[in-house]
Amino acid sequence: MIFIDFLLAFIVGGLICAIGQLLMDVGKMTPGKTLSILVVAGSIISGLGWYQPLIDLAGAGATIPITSFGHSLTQGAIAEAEKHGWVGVLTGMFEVTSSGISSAIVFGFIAALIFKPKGKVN
Amino acid sequence: MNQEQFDKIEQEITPPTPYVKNVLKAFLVGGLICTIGHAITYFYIIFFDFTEKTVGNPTAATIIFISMLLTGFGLYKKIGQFAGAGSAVPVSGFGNAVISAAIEHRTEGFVLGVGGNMFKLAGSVILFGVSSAFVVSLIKLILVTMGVIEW
Amino acid sequence: MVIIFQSKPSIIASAAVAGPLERKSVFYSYFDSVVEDERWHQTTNEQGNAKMIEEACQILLKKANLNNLDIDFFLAGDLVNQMTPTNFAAKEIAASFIGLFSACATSVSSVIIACLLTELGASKYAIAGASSQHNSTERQFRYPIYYGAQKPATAQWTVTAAGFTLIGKHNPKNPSIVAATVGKVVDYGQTNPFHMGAAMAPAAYDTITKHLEKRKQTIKDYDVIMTGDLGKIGLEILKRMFAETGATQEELNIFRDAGAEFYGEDKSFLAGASGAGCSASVYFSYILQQLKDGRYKRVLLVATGSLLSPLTFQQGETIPCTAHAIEVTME
Amino acid sequence: MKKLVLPIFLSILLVGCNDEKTLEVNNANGEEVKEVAAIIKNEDEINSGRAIFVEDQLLVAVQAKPWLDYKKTKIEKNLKKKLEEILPEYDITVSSDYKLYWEAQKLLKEEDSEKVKEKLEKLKKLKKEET
Repeated sequence: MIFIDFLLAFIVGGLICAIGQLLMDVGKMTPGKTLSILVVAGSIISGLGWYQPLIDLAGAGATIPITSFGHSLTQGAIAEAEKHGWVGVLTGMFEVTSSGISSAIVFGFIAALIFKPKGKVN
Repeated sequence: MNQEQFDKIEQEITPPTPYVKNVLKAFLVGGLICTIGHAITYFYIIFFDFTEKTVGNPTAATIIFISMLLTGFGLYKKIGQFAGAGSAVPVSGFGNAVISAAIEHRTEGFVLGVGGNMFKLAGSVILFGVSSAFVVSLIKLILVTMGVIEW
Repeated sequence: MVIIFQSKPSIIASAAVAGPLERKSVFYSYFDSVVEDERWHQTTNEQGNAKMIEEACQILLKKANLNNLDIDFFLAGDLVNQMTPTNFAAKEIAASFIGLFSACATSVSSVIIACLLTELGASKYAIAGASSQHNSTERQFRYPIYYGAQKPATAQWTVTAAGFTLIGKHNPKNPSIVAATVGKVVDYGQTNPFHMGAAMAPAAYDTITKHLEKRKQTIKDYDVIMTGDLGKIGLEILKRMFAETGATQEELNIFRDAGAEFYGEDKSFLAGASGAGCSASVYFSYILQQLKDGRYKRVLLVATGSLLSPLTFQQGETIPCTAHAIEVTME
Repeated sequence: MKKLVLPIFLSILLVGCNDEKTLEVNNANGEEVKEVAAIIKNEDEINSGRAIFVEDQLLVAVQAKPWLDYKKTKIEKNLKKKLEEILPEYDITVSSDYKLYWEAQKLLKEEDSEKVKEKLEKLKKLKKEET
């Protein structure tokens, strides 16, 4: 049973990445543009209420891809809008920020302290 | 040599993008990163006080920490060349974009260099994430106010 | 515009230095110096680039048995913003200096100007050349070094290398520059910065055909026509362009490309090498050596450059390209 | 590689379906245990469950079949409703969260009912936590 759980994480996560690759290759998009589109897609899917079931199904397969970033921001805004109405739409986003941003900032700062760029070949 | 002649030659000689191969590689590596993330999820649930709902944050932080080490030793770049979106789409790719820019601009100092350039690649993700969250929740609020849907 | 040099200025001496990764180059044995640290033991990559230029010039002066007070002009360029590494190196060299930017074509455009100054009698000795450093160039034109973006098979690898020559009055013992073509800017509407070969090939084609036409030569008059850094795919495109206009297979074999050959068949460098230092280090080491050894009598060196910046690319502009050629002979 | 994944996936799915449903309940008065067991057994979507009785509290931690996880909030609500109908006197907590399922395993072995109660309160608090 636990094996299927992991398999679902693998398949769902892999599929989201495959969609990203298609956007990059077929749509001829830069990585930045691809990620932006995926985040917006995650936000819309979340607004429709389909992202939480995806997380329930695939676990990290749905929370690790960048789409979950749009989901958590949207859920934050929606939850606050439900509580405080119009003002909540704005304040909600400050309450729920993805830990991805804060940890990227912290680790980016640490990395800048300890690493130096070197031109290694692929 | 006119434009059409050249375009024809250029298209004939330029190797086609290996779509199927690239998508498969992205699927495998992306899936693998998510599977590792899933294992980390279980680790935090079992050994710490996290539920399935709250475990997302420590998992993302851990993945980004691993991403920092791989980025700093120049390995993430190699994974990226192989996997494409497979390593760019997971949150580790977001971390890589932030961390690589931070390392790169270290020589210009911590304020203007690291501070000013950290989000030069990943900033768009935050911009579109926050903006679309705003729009989506606004639409939902309007629809609820109009009585079309419920929360 | 084709220039014929009546006095045939000579390449008195030359020097090529390269970074650690360039050990993998097939031209490795021709380089004068290879440094273990791509920053040349400096704090920043840009300082490393400047140090690399200084070292190349020092080797050059040593070979020619001169010191920097003998140098009238220093003509060079690189790929970093406002060519600052070259500017800083010029401070140390202390000769009259003009910074040049023709992207990767700087290696040849600097030699052309040095030849003109020599022909004019204004210069006894002039240093001309170009350099590029991988890290600083990647940051300038693309992404941070450690960013994991997938490069397509058409992408090229910017080399860490510098090539410099000392141009002086005609000397029959040395290779001489008899003619040059200053290229126009050609734009066939290519927009992909990871496919520079395709953007630059038409510029090379334009310059080569003009040169041959004005000089009343054919491809076969040359032992080798070496383009700068079209890469493997760009070279194929150039060859096909000549094939379409009637070149035979035998003639096509005369075409070579420094970028396509630089790293041999190593797949990890994708379509091959690029950068101002690529053509400069190959031309001013390997090619000149072949001329001196008498294996080649007449070569055409065509350095190509794509004149884009990250700004123009992001604003959706096409990539304008240029190519400059020098005809070098050995008596 | 992709061709391989589907057959493997399907075969595991089939093997998974044949698995016996596991149900563990801590020692308590027989009648209620049987009722709870019967309800969980009738839920096809549930793969395994653990029930903890302590005084007037009942914790039911279940694991849905992995491929049905997407509707686990619904499964959870459904089960809670059914349990509340037959056991109205109990304060019932139903969860499909793996954390609660995992901790329930430890509670099964715990003899001291005071400790069980303490732990249960903590779990209920954890369950309410949002991201």
